[in-house]
Amino acid sequence: MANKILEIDDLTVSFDGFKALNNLTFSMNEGELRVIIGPNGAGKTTFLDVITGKVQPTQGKVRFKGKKLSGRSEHDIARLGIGRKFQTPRIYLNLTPRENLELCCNQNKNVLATLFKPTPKAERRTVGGLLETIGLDHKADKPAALLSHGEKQWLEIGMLVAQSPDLLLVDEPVAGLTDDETERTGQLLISLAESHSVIVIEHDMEFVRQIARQVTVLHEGSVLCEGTMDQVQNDPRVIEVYLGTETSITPEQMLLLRIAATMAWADGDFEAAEQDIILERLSRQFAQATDDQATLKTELKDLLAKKIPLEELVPQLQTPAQREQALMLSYEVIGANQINQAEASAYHKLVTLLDLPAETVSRLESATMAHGSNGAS
Amino acid sequence: MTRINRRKFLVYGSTAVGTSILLKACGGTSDTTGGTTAPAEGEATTASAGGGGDTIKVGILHSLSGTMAISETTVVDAEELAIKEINAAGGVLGKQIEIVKEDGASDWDTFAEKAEKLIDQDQVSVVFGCWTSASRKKVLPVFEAKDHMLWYPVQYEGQECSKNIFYTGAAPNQQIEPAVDWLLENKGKDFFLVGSDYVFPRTANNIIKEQLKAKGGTTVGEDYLPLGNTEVTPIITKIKAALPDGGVIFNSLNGDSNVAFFKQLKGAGMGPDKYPVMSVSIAEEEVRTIGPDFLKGHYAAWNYFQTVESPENEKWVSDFKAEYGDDRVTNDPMEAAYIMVYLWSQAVEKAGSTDIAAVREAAYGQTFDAPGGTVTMNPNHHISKIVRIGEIREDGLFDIVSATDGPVTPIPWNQFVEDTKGYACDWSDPAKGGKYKEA
Amino acid sequence: MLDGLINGIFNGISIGAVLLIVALGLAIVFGLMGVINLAHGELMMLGAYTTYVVQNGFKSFGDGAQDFYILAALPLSFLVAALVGLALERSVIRLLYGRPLETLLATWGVSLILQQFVRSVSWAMTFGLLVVCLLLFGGRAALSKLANLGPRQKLANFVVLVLSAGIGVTLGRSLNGNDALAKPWFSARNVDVTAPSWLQDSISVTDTLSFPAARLFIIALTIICLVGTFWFLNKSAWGLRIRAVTQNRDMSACLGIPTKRVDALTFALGSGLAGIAGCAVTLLGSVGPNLGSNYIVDAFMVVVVGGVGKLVGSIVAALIIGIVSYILGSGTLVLMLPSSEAIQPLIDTATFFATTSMAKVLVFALIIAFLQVKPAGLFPQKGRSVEV
Amino acid sequence: MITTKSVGKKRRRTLEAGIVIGLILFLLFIAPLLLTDFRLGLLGRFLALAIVALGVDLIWGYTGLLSLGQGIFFALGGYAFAMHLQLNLAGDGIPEFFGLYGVSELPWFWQPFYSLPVTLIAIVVLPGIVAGLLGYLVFRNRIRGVYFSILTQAMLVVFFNFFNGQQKLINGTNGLTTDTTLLFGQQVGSDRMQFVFYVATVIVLALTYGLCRWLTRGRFGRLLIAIRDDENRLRFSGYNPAMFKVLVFAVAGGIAGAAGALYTVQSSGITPQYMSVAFSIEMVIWVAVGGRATLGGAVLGALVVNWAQALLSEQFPEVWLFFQGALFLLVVTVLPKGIVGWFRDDAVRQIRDLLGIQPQLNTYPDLELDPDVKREQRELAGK
Repeated sequence: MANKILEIDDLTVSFDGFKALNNLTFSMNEGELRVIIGPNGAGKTTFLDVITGKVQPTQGKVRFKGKKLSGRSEHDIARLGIGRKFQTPRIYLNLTPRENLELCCNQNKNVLATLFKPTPKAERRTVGGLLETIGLDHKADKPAALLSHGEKQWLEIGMLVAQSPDLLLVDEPVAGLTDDETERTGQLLISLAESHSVIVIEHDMEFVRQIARQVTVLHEGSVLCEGTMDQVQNDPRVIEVYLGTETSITPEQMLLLRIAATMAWADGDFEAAEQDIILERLSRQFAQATDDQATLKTELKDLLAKKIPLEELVPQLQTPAQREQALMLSYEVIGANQINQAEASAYHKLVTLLDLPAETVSRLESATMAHGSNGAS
Repeated sequence: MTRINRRKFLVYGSTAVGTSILLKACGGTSDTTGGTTAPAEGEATTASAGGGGDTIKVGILHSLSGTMAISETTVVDAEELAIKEINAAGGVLGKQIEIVKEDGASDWDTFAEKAEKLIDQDQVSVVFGCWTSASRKKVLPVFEAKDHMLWYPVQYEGQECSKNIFYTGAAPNQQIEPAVDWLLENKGKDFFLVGSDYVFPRTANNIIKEQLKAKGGTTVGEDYLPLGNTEVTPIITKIKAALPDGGVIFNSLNGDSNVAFFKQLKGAGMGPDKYPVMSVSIAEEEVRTIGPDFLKGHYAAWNYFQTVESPENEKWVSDFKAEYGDDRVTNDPMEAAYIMVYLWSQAVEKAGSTDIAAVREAAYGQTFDAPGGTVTMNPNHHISKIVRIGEIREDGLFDIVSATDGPVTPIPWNQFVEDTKGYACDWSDPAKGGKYKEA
Repeated sequence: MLDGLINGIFNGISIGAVLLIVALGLAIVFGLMGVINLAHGELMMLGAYTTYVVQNGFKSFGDGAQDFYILAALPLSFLVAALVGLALERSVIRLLYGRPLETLLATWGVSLILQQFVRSVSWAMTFGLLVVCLLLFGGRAALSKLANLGPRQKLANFVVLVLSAGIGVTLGRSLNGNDALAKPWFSARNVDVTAPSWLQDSISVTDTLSFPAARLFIIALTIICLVGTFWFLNKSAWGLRIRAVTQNRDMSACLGIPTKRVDALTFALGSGLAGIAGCAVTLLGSVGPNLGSNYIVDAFMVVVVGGVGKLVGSIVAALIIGIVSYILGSGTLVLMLPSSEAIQPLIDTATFFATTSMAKVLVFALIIAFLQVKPAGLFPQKGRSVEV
Repeated sequence: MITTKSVGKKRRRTLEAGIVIGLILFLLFIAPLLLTDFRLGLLGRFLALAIVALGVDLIWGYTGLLSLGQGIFFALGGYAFAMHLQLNLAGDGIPEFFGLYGVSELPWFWQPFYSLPVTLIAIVVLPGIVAGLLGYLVFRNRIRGVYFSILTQAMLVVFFNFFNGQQKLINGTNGLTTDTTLLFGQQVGSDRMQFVFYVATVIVLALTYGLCRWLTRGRFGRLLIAIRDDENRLRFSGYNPAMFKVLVFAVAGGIAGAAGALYTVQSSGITPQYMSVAFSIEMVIWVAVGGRATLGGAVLGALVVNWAQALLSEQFPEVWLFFQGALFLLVVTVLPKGIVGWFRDDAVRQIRDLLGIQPQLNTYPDLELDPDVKREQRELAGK
């Protein structure tokens, strides 16, 4: 109980009848980094609004460290130790980054203290340190209006940290950032997660993969599913809400594809062309009509873009038939181009893991060769 | 307490003196002796101003913009006409009169500010001006502190008699009281009092209430509209409730509100037959803007109407129309304004200078054959004049239904109000002054 | 008693109707466009003066026509006010969208100018203005056509501005010498608008119960304007565009809605309604340069209490405010209270506020108190869009 | 780097202090020699108005609260002082205007104003408290922006009608005149007392300037700006903007009160006119003209506009409103930063544009010359 930092049960928020959140139940542990994904209109931002007290729940409870939040005002909640970063960076453009940070760093936020107490040395130092961390030390005393979009994003994250909250709510931190900015933002968040509990709302899957441990998927105002990135990604409901259309493959097929993919990825990165061929073939395995193949191919691009060790995957195969199929696929995959050292070893590993009878293996291999060749023609 | 005061006083005093020495050094006109002896200096400067130069400067201080501009601009016309005539006839003391015109902008502070400017900056020898009592009350201290001279042309509530102001409009006993008497005789004993929410109506109605008490009438109700307010439905309801089967309405509304009041009174089907309205702020000018349709058959009390039959009046009206156009009308405040310029010039001629004190002395007893009949300036700074009651006609002019035989002597301190009962005013006699108990 | 009640309700409604017709235009401009138009009252005033001019025009046709000038005056005052509003939007408001506080100040300035304009407008002045405009725009056009001054363009324009202004002013002043031309059209004096005879009297239902014709007319007019506005906003194509733009300017722009034109139209509509209101109030009150300033604050109160952006809110608010201020101002409250010792203080307070001016105080105080309970007015807008 | 910056700050501070003191000395000792009594009187009054302007700048320029009701507090201060003076004059009787309305004994709320110290405190504290209360009611409900403005205007109307209507309590429309009253046995209207008030005004103005400077610098000042720019964001940083706004609004109210008192005694009395809608809006335009969020601008604006009004309305009374209206328009459209802001930011550039002189762009022919790039290189080298 004690180590739950945030508990939400049966939360409903409705604007004029439209339910932005619908009997949502959610909880997370102290020190956890939780990513919340979900298509537009899933209620992600409203979810944050409720936690931060901007929107009052129509029904249901929100508990932060066991304290009820409903009825408290924003600043009150913020003082309890919940910090929030907004979707579009909201910083004070007429103030310098240093001043922005000092504002948030101020520990005693009542009127008179702010008026009479000079900024203590300690806070100055913290601010200085923060400016270093977010890489704005050389622009510390220019008006924040002059910062680039990325710098603004960081500044706001910095403000969040300066506030030294226990729970950080971060709304789309990498929206509109360049790749390496995104990269660095990711590292920043991960390092923050060591000392804080963090909730990140994000669209960018690449980024989510980079940072995600636990993922919660929101859909139409309630939790669709929760779990590790892989579990979530394999969940067809998620695939459905995300990609809209019903995908053409079952979880079992997905598993097979994964194994194949792992083989394919075995020797590290491909050229785009090679990747394309592989996906081409894989998709042909599971779809007949050409346009289906096309769509499946794009789906796969997303879904297979992550490496998972074979040791995890293989045991999930139930029937021998599946194992055989897995083998065939993999063989075909590595057959796509000259087999190199890495692939060979990976393949052997697979075979051993599958531990099919030797003759079956050879039979399948030959068959695949034939099939593959005329498939290519 | 007193010690603190004294110390503070010393501190302030020293700064004042300190700098005022500087002032002296470079010929500044600041007053070092301080306090109440300002008058001496005021006289000196203005006297020199009047004497010096080949013209005599006079100030005209009315609202040329804002709510009151509606009425006050007409008065300015009358004053300028009089000055033009005097100049044409050779001016005063052989000098032409030069006008310095300032805009009070219907804002009482501006009045005070401009009054100071006219006196200190332009060093005029007299100021003609003000319409609303509020503006007069605001400039009064200025004229008293600087012991200068204001001539005030509008009928007012009385209860005032300043050494530095000459009032050529009607005192209450020259307008309100005769009107009330006439109504009691001819129209009924139940009065409803309507007024704008400012000093003249409020004080006037206090007087009327006292008078009714004394003369056996009854005040069935009273109400006040904020200046410029045009939503009079509630008042009309009140009148209906208070006077279900008719009675007298005594109206001291000012400016815009009159229009709303009469339009909606007629709208409510309350005609002069059952609800005769006696107005004290509605003259020819206002009748035109309200529209005779709505006013026909109602009454007004003034000292002068355009329809007065006298050679002086015919001449004046024709001169005025010649100057400002045939569509213009003359009215009481305009006549009073016209009168006061002449009375002042006569006083100056008699005094032989524009020295404030001398002119003041000379003013007492001055008479003038005004359009409305001969008027005389009394030692109490008000003028004796005939009082008339008029009924409004189709054409927006008045049928004079009653007039006093001779001029009525003004009584500034009202004899119906407890506080001022038995008081009088006489500046010709230093012993008596502004408010003394009559034997 | 019953008559008293009916009378009370009627009077309340009729006060409300005036408030509403005055506030209607404001509700559109403020509610839909978020523009604080303090010159709204002056647009009313223009409407009123138009009525005055029209009336004088009809006078020449003789008495028969005199009774119907109002019918011509209504559309004309709408037109005049709308045109001025259009010009205002094009020249000033346009620059200030999304800066409501600035619009507030700018429109106040405009209101001052308009007031002084009707006071001192004369032929001399009109000529002066015309000359300025001709020289200014003509000069600019000429400049941009004839010479390509490149960077010096601004300077040139500036010079043209100064020159034309100078010429215009001097011309105006010289013309002022001629009395006929210098004579102001209206002057600071109030002008006289006499309602048609059929609107002057009252229509009596029973012998104790009678309604002023003018009031009935205004109520009817208000209803017509309401219906018209509703129809325009909800049924017509432009109405649809207006609503679209007010909900999401950028999106509408992307969809090819000419937002600029829509803004102009909306503002013109609001101003036009002000003009009609101005025409209507001539039946009740005086017509003078500061006619508008007597209404503007009340009008804003109506809109705020009703909830911005909701016409229905303004309607309800206007009626409530009207009835309340009537009940207070006419002392009806005092009469309704049973005279018992127990509530004597209550009665005293009631009587204390039972004068028109004190009633106004109380009504406004109540409004402020009400906004404590419902800061967003009677019909607030909900949803996340409201914040931020 | 920090040190150099702080040094720069210090220099700016001392410079500012120098200027302020210089101006004070000028107003106290030179101005009286240059101006006639009348002009000096005007100056005194305008300086009093400059004090209000400072308050308005504090709440509008820095905190973004456009109050159209400062007249309330201005008038309250004025009334407080005027009541004391009236009582002084009346001695142990009651002010004579009461007689006209048949009021025989003093209304209770007049009692405290017998004592000067109480009055002097009330002049500032009373409006401050009223402002605080009104502010609390409004801000607690997060009524912001134009709603706040309209609401303050409504409050103004309430107060105006109330004071205007209550003859029996505070002499209604007439208001209270002060010129003929006595203070320290001196006639308030006398040249000498007027000069004393002039001196007092200058001093109070200086003090107020100091106060506002103190409030607007440092963390509190930054917070005000933050409130102006994005109040909601501030909530999520754990501040409660409402309380800050209440405080600032109350302070501005108090300032207005002091100004009102000084203005009243220098313009021969107070009337409800001080609470007219127009007057309160004018206060805002002074600040706008001078330049909001610059204290100097507020003072400058008040003086310039009022001086212009005085002169113009003397030269051509009829057209003053035209000028005033045009002023509103110009400031908002052409000169949004006000005079001071314009000189600080755009003056040079705009005049250059006007004259069509192209500014020489400082581009770097070689990226290596860009100071930022250089610095980064240095850092990389350091690593």
